[in-house]
Amino acid sequence: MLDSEHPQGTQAATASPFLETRSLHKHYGGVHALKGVSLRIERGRFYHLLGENGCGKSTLIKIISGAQSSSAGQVLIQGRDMTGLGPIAALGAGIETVYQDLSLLPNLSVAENIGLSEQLVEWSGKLFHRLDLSRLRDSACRALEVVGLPTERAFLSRQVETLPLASRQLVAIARAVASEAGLVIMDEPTTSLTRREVDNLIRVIRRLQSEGAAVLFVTHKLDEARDIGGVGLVMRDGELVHECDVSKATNAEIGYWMTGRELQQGRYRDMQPEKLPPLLEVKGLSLKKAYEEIDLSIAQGEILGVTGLADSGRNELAMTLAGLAPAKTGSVVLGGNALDLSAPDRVIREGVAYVPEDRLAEGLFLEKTISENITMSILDRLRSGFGLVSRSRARQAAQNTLEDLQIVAEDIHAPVSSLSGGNQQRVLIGRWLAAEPRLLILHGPTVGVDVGSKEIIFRIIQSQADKGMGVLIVSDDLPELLQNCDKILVMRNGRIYQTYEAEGLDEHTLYSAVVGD
Amino acid sequence: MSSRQDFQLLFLVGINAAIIIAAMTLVGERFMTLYNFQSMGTQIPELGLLALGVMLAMISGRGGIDLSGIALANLSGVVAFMIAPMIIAPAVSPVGFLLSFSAIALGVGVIGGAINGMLIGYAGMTPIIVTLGTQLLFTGIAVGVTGGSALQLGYIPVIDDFGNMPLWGVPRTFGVFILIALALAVLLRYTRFGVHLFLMGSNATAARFAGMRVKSILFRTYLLAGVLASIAGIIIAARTSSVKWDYGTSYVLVAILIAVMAGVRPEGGYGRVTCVVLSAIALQLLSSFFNFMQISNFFRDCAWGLMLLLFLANTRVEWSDYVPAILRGRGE
Amino acid sequence: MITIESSHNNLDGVAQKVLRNFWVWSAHHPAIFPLFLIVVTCLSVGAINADFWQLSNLFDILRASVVRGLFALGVLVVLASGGLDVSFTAIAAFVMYTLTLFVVNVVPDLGIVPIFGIAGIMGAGLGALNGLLVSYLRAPALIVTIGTQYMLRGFLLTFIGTALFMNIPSAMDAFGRLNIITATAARGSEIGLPVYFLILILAATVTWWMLKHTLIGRAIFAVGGKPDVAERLGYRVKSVRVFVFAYAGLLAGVAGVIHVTANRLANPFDLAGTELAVIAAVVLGGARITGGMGSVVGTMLGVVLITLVSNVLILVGIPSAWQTAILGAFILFAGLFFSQLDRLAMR
Amino acid sequence: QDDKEVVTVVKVTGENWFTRMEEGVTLYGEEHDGIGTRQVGPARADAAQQAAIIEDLISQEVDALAIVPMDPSTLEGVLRRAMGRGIAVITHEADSLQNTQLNLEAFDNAEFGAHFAEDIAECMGHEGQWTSFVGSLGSLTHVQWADGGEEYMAQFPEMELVSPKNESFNDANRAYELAKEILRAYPDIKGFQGGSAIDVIGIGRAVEEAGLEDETCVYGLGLPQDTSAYLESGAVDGIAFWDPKDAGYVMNILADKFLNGEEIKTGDDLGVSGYEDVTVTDGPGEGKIVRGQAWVDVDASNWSDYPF
Ligand SMILES: Nc1ncnc2c1ncn2[C@@H]1O[C@H](COP(=O)(O)OP(=O)(O)OP(=O)(O)O)[C@@H](O)[C@H]1O
Ligand SMILES: Nc1ncnc2c1ncn2[C@@H]1O[C@H](COP(=O)(O)OP(=O)(O)OP(=O)(O)O)[C@@H](O)[C@H]1O
Ligand SMILES: [Mg+2]
Ligand SMILES: [Mg+2]
Repeated sequence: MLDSEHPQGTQAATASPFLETRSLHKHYGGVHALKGVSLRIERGRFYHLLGENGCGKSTLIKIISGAQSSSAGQVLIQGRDMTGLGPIAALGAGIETVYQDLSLLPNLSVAENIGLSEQLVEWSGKLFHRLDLSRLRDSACRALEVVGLPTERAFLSRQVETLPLASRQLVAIARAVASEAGLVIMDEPTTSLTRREVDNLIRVIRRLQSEGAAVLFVTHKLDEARDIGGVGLVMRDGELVHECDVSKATNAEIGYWMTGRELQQGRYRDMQPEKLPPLLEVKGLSLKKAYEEIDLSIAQGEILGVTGLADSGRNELAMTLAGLAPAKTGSVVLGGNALDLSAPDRVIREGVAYVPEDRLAEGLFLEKTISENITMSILDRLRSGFGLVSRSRARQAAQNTLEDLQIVAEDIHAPVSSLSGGNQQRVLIGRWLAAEPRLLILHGPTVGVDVGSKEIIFRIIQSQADKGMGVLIVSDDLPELLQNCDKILVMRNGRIYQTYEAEGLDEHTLYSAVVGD
Repeated sequence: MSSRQDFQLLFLVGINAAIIIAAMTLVGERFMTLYNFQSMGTQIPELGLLALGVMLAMISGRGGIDLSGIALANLSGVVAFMIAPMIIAPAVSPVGFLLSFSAIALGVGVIGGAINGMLIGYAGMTPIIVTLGTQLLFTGIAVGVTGGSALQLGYIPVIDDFGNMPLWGVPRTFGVFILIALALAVLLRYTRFGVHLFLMGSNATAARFAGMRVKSILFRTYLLAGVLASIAGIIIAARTSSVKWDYGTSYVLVAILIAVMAGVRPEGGYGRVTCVVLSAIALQLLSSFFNFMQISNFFRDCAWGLMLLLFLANTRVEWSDYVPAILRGRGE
Repeated sequence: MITIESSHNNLDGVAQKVLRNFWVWSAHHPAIFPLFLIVVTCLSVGAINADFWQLSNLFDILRASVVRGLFALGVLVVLASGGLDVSFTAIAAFVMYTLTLFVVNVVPDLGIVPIFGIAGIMGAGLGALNGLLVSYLRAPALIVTIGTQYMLRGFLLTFIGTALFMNIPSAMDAFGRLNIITATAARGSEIGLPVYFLILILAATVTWWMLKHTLIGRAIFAVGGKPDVAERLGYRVKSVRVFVFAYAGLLAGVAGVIHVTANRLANPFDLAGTELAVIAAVVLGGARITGGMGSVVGTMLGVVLITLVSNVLILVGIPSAWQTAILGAFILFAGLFFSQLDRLAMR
Repeated sequence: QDDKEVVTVVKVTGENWFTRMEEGVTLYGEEHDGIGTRQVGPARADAAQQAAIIEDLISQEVDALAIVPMDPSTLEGVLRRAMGRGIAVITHEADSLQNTQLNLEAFDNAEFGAHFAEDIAECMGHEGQWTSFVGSLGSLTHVQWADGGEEYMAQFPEMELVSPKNESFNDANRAYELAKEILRAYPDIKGFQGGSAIDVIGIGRAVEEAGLEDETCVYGLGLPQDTSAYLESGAVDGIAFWDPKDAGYVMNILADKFLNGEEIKTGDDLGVSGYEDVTVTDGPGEGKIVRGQAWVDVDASNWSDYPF
């Protein structure tokens, strides 16, 4: 952990950095997302914030840009204490942010999304000040030009919600670069961009930098970071653990700092099972604008991994198999019978369970109790007299899951929001294991989960597979796939690009297949 | 969060007790007569049923609300009144008439609730706009078919007894209300539909991902609210021996007030039948208390509005944070 | 083995494409909806009863639209910011009655301009109270404003007065009788378009200008679109909320005074229960009840449509008893239309 | 022994009409020992609220109720229970009500309607189009007046009734808009019969704006002060009303007499003008209907004699 008294790393402590944070802490209910982060950011430099999913990167950024308040600690901008002053103050102090969720206003036009904040800050307090349309257009044009988007009127006045995702991302970036900011923060800005767009973006960033702005870049793409160069700030579990020159560090080193262990650990998957009866057969599955002609099969007791970039179609494929995004064409057979993918409840009834990626929004009922979250999938089995759900059986079932999955909780009637991320994830997995599915689809099963929990989750997955359950893991965490799967599919641009046997595969080969160098 | 709910229950019991004590000291024994309690008991069901409907809508989330309850109640009464005599004349068999009247009213409730449910569940419209529209539509149809006048049932002893007379000391309609509330409580607590409804109200996306048939649950929720409204319509008809399109125009607010006072969260996911029943009782006690105290009825409107805001504020404050740790059941 | 063919993705036919383009186009021009209904209503009523096509009739519809139109503009602004207001009639009644009593008893010679000024200030104050409550109680605006509606009306009737009041101040009386132009009706009688109609025009223009061309206007839509994002981007969400409710209150106060001058009496029981028709007008005009969308032109067309419907039934011989049902059907129809529009436009 | 408690329940508190009635109610209590009188009513015109108030009054064991029902039919059950508990029930403007002991009518409703019709017919020269207004179709008396007027007009073949029984919902603005529509739909119309006390105000305004003061004949129920401006301008030609103060007073007389076991017979003099020679007939139920001849005609010449 870094703290202000003992600055480490490559940069010397100048008198007053552009931005400084002092032991920031943040709690979300039961989650301790930041555990005392102290860092300094100088003008004209480039920073990469690196770290595993859920280690607190986005949280740190939100606090710096005033979108969230910290639980403890300070934020200083050019020596002034700006802690908890809110987004307007941060904007005024020259901090521009591209959030991970883009933070665009869907019902406003492109031009307004880019240029409005600037005028709002300038005329803050003067409600009826005229909106300077020509200036709005000018600054929007300038910004759009920089990121390489069209600048004609029709595009400027388009509603943002009608744009494709990649353009939206560029609009969000354009907004940040439009102003003469002292610090531009970008939270994973390249996830849905093509290589050309990324190159273009890097050019933009270099220009910003040469004009004296600091840039803080959050990314999982280490190669990209190395291309750009600059200071690497590595976070682990809510702490800043290392600072380095990013172009000199190897993937393995960074991986070690990020996880605190050697990347390639032993596989959890002990033996390749002998030929087992097939469970799932997918043929020629296509969904417009997502993926095409997907063929895959999973045998009973087999663990299949699917990976690829965020826009590779892997997410949509997972959703389709869960009944959440019906495919246009293709056939899916489960255990010899056609599987009706038109609605989630049908898929579930056939014995397919889906653990979604976004635990908080899509998976859990946060305010509800652990017991309710777990037993909701098996209410039919908990019925007793008069067909009513038996509370005692529900309690028993929840208690069993709690023990089986080693969930640490006060009791089964505590709200799920009071649990830590890893325990929350285990509640979610426990819900679907309780339903005893034939096929378990795990989408990012360990996103934002700490190392200890990860291990437990992996063991659970293995033991279920050993009992004959088919498992499909969709993830961008390559070590996780390498450690757990029998086979790994790499998707690229909506198609299956490669199929690997996981045994003996090394991460670099897999990584190049994913990013397509 | 269950401690929060227990607190709400305790709070409502406390309010009821406080009003009764205030009435005992300020009004005296005239308030504490069996007759007065029976009289209050006959007045609770119609509002209580509508409040239960509002509660269901609110639990289901997505800004759920049912503004069409009393309109549907009146429409049920009106339609049943116009059709029932064609099936069995009240003079031939009063009981048969009451039964066919109720059956038709329930049918109208089912249809009305289904319209709300289809538009909200399957067409994906916002509950406010739907129930606003159906409120006008139901009222409008009731005005249209009656030409605006009241329809009189006349004095039919069976119906009047049902509406107004106690059985073993308890007003029959109140008994019906309690039975329905019990059934609803069981439905919400011990069936798949109920459990899923609460979960869906707290996170609709997660509900869809978990394979709940969100549209169908929404549909059934508003259908149920419609049925509750039509039962209220039957009770109103029995109690007043007549049906009219504009009966109880003030009930829209009062039903919402009862629900909010019962701790039902307008954002969805929370609500308890017991609390709604207690809250309806408290409001009736207070209302009668005001009448006994000869407090202006305009002031009562003012007080209702103020109370609505106060109880909204109350749900925003986590009171248990201010209760010393020792007094809390469980330590942290 | 089955092949999954989902039907709604097959928009291949040319006709379907045209239809789709039409939907997308109308999603951007929601005012087309009330305009269409107005044209249909006018044509059918005109065909049944030719008396409909009179200048005096147009004047009547415009005149009857003024108070509702002012209310509707307020509701539009609140809806655009993602809220909902049902307390404006109570604010209007409160302002018109207290102010009339005040002027008559204290300053009987007060001119009409200061009267409107005071009405606006009173209304804005009461509206701002709504805004503060909505912000701080973090509760649905509908429920909060139901509460304030009852509170205000109850307060008015308990503590201020209940009596119908005929002797309104002379300035108000005179103002209500001023006409811009008059037309001669069939029987030689004069039908005028009152001056207070200009206030609606003015308010609509100001609201249009504000929503389109000022920072606060765009901020209102931003907050209505996604409040949490707007907050993060530096919009003062709370101030915007308070502002929109205050603005709606201001318009309600002015509308209240116009109601008195037009009726030449102040009745504290008036206006109650007309909220739904106003909200209906705004929704018919294409504003989304979920916020972030709506236009002044659409709203004004919606108001004209509602006024038309409630005023022409006698001309075509439909009993006025059916008016409420027609209004309800219109709301449902509009809500359905716009929600399907949203679905299609969003793909 | 406590005072006897007689409570008058009106349709809605605060309207000028019932404010005037309250004067009579209070006066009776002040003038008579051994009896306490007061008036209550719901805050809005809602039959449910009126019923709830009566329920609570029954629980309070008052001695007598004097009720002006919002909607008579909705009160049948409540009133039966009131009588069952020994409470005297007196009503007003509800001659269809079964569960009442005495119902007071200021006059015969059909006659009252015919009286307006007579004025209108006279003023129109017994020919032309005319129309009638009601507060709402649920207001029994308003409907009876409209019917009474129609019946009277039947004797003049040249009189044509158009768009009968327009509902103003007791809202002057609504009445005004309805009147405008009618003027447009029937440009030759000459006669208007108002129902609710507020109707003539709305009709008067429409007539005045159309500049038709001299060509139309507007008669109806109204209160002198409220209507004075239109009476002066000639937009409203005449109004009639019964004094709500007297009605309130007489209801309490009836309640007092009933409690004392005194019987009311045709020809009795109740000591209030208009009720000096009442007619008593059987009502639809057990109770009796007491009628006076208590209407007062008012026009431009004499409105200022009345202070309300
Ligand atoms: N609003 C919230 N409520 C509760 N917990 C939250 C919330 N936001 C984040 N967390 C938790 O805080 C931790 C840090 O989250 P954060 O979003 O900062 O991670 P991250 O490093 O940005 O991850 P990623 O690489 O996936 O974006 C995670 O455990 C997450 O689950
Ligand atoms: N489409 C279906 N086909 C066959 N069985 C079904 C279907 N839907 C539900 N079931 C079963 O019927 C029983 C009763 O279903 P019910 O209607 O109560 O479910 P539900 O409440 O709609 O479920 P959810 O809340 O998940 O939508 C359950 O055992 C359920 O598994
Ligand atoms: Mg993040
Ligand atoms: Mg005249």
